[in-house]
Amino acid sequence: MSKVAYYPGCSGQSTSLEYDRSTRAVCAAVGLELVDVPDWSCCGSSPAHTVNHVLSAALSARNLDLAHSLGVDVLATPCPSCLTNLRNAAVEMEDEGFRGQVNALLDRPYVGRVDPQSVLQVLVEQVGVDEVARRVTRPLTGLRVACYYGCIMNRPPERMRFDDHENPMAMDRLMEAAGAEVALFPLKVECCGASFGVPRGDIVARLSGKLLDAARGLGVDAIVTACPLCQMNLDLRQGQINAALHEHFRIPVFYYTQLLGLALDVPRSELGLDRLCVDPRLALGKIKAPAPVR
Amino acid sequence: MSASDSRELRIVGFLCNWCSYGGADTAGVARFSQPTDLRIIRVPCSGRIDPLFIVRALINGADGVLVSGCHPRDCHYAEGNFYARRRLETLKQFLSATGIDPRRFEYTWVSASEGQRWQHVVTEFTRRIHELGPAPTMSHVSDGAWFDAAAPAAAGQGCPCHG
Amino acid sequence: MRIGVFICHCGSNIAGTVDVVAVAQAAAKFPEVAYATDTMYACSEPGQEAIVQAVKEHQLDGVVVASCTPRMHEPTFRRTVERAGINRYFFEMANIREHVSWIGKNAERNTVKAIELVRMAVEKLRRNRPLIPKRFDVVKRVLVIGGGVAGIQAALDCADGGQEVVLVEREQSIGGKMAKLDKTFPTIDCSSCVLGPKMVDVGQHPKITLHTLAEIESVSGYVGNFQVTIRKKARFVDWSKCTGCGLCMEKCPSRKAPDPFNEGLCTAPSINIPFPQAIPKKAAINPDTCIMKQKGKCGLCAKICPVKCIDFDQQDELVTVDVGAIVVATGYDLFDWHKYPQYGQGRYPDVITSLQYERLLSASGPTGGHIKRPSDGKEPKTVVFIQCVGSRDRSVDRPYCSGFCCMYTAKQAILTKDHIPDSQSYVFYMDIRSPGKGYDEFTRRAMEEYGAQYVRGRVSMIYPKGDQLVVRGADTLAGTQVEVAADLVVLAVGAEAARGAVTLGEKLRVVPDQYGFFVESHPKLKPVETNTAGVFLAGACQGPKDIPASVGQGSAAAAKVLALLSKDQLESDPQVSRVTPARCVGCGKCVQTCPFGAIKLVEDRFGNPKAEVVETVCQGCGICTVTCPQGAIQLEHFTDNQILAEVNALCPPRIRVNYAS
Amino acid sequence: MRIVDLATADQDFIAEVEARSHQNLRTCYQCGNCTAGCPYTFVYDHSVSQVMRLIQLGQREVVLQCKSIWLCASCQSCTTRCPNRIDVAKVMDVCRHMAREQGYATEREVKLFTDAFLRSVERHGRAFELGLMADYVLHSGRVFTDVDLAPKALARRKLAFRPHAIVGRDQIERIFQRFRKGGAHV
Repeated sequence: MSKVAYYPGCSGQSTSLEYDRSTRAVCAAVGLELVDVPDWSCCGSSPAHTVNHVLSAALSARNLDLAHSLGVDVLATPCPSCLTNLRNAAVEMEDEGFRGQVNALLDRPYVGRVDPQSVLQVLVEQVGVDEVARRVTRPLTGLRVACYYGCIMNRPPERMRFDDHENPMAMDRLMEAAGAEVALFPLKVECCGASFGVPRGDIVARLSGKLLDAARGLGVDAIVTACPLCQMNLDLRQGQINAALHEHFRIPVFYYTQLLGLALDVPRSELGLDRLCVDPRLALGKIKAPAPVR
Repeated sequence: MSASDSRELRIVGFLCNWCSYGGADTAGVARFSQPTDLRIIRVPCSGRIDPLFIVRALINGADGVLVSGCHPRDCHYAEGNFYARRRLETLKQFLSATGIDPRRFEYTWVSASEGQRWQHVVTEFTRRIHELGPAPTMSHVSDGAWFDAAAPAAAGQGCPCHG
Repeated sequence: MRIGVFICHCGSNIAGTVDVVAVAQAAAKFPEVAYATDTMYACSEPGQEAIVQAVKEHQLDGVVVASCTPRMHEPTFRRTVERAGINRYFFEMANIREHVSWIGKNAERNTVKAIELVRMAVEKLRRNRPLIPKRFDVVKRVLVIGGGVAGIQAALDCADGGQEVVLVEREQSIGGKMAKLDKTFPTIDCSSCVLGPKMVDVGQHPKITLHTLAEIESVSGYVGNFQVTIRKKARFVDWSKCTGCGLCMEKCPSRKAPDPFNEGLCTAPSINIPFPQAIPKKAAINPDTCIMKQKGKCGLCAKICPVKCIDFDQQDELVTVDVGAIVVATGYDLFDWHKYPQYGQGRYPDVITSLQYERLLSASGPTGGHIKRPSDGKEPKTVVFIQCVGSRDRSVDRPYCSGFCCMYTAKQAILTKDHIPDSQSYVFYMDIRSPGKGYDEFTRRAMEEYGAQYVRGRVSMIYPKGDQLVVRGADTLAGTQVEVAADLVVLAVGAEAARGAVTLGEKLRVVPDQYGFFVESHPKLKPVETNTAGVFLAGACQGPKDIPASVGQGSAAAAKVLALLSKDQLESDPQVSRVTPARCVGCGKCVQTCPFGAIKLVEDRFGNPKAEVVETVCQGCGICTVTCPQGAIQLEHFTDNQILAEVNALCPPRIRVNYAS
Repeated sequence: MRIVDLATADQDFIAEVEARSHQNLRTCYQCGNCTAGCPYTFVYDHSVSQVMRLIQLGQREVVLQCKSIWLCASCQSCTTRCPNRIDVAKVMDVCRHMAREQGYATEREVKLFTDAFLRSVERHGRAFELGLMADYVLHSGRVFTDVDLAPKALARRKLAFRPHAIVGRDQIERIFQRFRKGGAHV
């Protein structure tokens, strides 16, 4: 059984609690052990790196150190935004001068030598799509989805070093393994509006609206995401988007771990499907042999 | 310390006519400025360079010796640089045994079109030699002992072309 | 010896940062220097004349010129001293321009360095020997590698000049890229109408031997005497019988493989003649797709062939020819645009290359000259052209400009309007490069007369929407992002070195640059020569070129070949290895190491084995000199003593402590 | 339209942006690929490629006062597709850092949200959404921000009512304190 450190990220405690829960459940179901980083703190997210790179790295450094103390090589996080901060910090602190500046902000000098990866990467590379497929007991036959990766899961490629940066396929392959029909979504890595939801809702309406429009054009039953911010923009704000654009989108937006959980027959209570804002029942009804409600 | 604002040191370069000498020309034509310490001796092929030339230069007080030829597989004479590589690699290993800092000798491959690369090679090697400083006077070692120690390399011992 | 030293100002090129007068004064004090002076332009007519005069006046028997690189003017000055009555190898050059004045700004240091380089040259010259070249016969035949338009031109010019030509082409027919084009810029001439007759001439010329489906296996020898082995690949058809009737093509049941001549836009039968104007017009079987070759049954073509020329057992054939000169005209290949994932990497069938578009435009192409898009055969009304795909882009390691894409894109935009009058073309470009005669007027016509909308900016991504493709780019002149929904997207893919160029270069000892294009001998003055005597370049193998430039180079290379082959004999370079028999112990190590087989063991009159150099075969690399444990074989003009003299000039020997011990 | 005097290019500004971003800005040849891919061009006052050009021209004030640098979401489209391998997103980041340090806040709401977020992290060690929203509303005066979402979010228990305070939150506080004291510039 593979073992990795696990960093849920702040949103996993609130807005995307269901992502955190379903991630844990899916990893357990496929034999991937997640060890929580003890007393982890916020990575600083976008606000920190837009203010200062040293501050941002310092906020990440504490977590990398804590993960390092667990004696693992990989630190997995479900959130691409956390991933970007942690990865940037880990890479940039290889530079001695930069590390010195970061250390000046920390209580103890940074020692962390862990490789931050997304849970998605760990699932695909350490567990493997075939292994996931092997464990699928309730395939999602009949469900047609579009996979949306968000802008920073794979970019820039030299930094993220995972999957194709223009047409990533990791989630597509997992969804196929889960038995879903996957439509090729051409805007897989287009930005949804990121963290401008609060200060500039108009931006999110336009950018996320474009994504919803493209998904609707493909005739999919649902969008599948791997990012708490993207999911929130597309799901929680779908009503706002409809109002702003005079549209009538009604596309449920799942976390890939929720659908994977269904296919792996994880108890529904762990998947938090009831926490989605756009009602997913119509989409789930498309599944030919629906999972029994527990 | 920058190489350009300190005292010039003595660096001898052995360059093959077809690639590296041409590369140095290309760098000149493009006006890629370089430290002035290096003096270039033109030979037809890096395979013409006898390790004894290098040892002689170092004994005579050169602070550094740089050899440059065509990239492997690009030799104008088909395989001269392969012979050169084997000989020079052997020489490198023997140099430290003679008391010469092997960092004072380097070999590299630069093609006739690689002016920028040549500039880089010269600049870096000159910087290295300036970091090492002037070569120490080797009066405590006898001249003959040097040649004795370097002889295996010069004779190409461990080198297939010498059987 | 009485040595004369001439320090060249080269205008201000050298004199600007080297005190040439001081260098001359210093040189005058060197051993055996009888005369030293500075001169404005040593290579000019008066400059050379001054050297000749000085030789006579001061009874000089050796000359040093300190000026530019010997790779440039060593032959010039050797002729000068010869005119003055000195053996041309009593001449040395000190490179105080490329290696001194052009790379260092400190005049004082430059001057010292120049003095030392002159000192080195003097010390070497003191140990020079007179050398007399040998003469050898020239094989009056030329090999042309590559049957594109450059190779065709070179072959025809050489043949018309009276020389025998062997033309080797990798593909089944000659014609190269040009044969695939519909029209040519800036005249909109029909490409095959211009090229076709030349191809026929090649096929019919009594002096030209054509080998297609053939590649160079090996090359040995030297200028005037190359031995070349050509691998003629098995074509499974006896071409001495095949009439090119094409019956076999019609009946072949295997026709699923993409047609390479049509750039994969359609399929081709396994036995095929690539296009109607093919030269030679003979059928060949693709063994990878032929059912008979793969599964051992079928043989329909053999049954139907009226002249019974199918031979499933045919093997590759090796042909050896002796030639005196070689013209390399291997052309270019297209950049693999799949390196741009943002353009779909092949996921969208209506994103095609410019060469595929040529085939769609061509009347002999898969659509009979009607523009139909690959996905559904519909006629596109909105066509977007994207330039610089694989050109001027460091991120894909193609920082160079491919040169001709701007022009062919303008041509394709014009032809699009001709074919589909109610169409609209958009051209995304970074800069328009149209410096040829009539070229800029041509691109202006595309915009002004044909209404092509030129947009200055790169395209960031292409994505499908409905049955169209959304092209998202920038218009940097308007300062913003632009989008256009296109029916068809044409990528102006750049040129890169032909596949296999590097391997061929190794065989020919022609060096490729870092992108695989062959390096010419001098970028200005020797554009078709290479550093290997007798091997010449023509066309895009040296760098991206359009048709007129390729044709021009084909003729230029032919002129060089004709000049070379006009001589019955050539002089061999006397800078070769020489054995001192008294020191040679006959160990044979030099024989083993010589890459050219130029050394053989002979017996002296006492029956002892001794090495002997075949002077016309020796290339003068000097590997043997280093190998010889006895110092018995020395490379003339680069002897151990000469090189050590240079070393000693730079690093004067120190007091020798205990040397005797 | 603003006339640019080329001779008064602020060379220090160019040098500072290059040093802090570790990018060679002279390699930008204005192909526009960054602008072509940028999802935010529609809200920018200067497109990304124009920002790059204005930096090349040493136009410190124009760049640091522009809205675009605040509206870049670091989505990496520009960086990923730049033919000259320039990390454009990092350049945008650096410009925003410099604008902040020099007291500019052309997109006030964006800055206030950022500040509120970081205050939340400084206080609790982790982001506390409800608290930071209250903070943002208080500072921005935009009292109706996202009130329409509250019923949905609350019904689905998406917002915690209490911060998840961590044991080591004083360590985080000290990071911020040292940062402010040192005013680290990178």
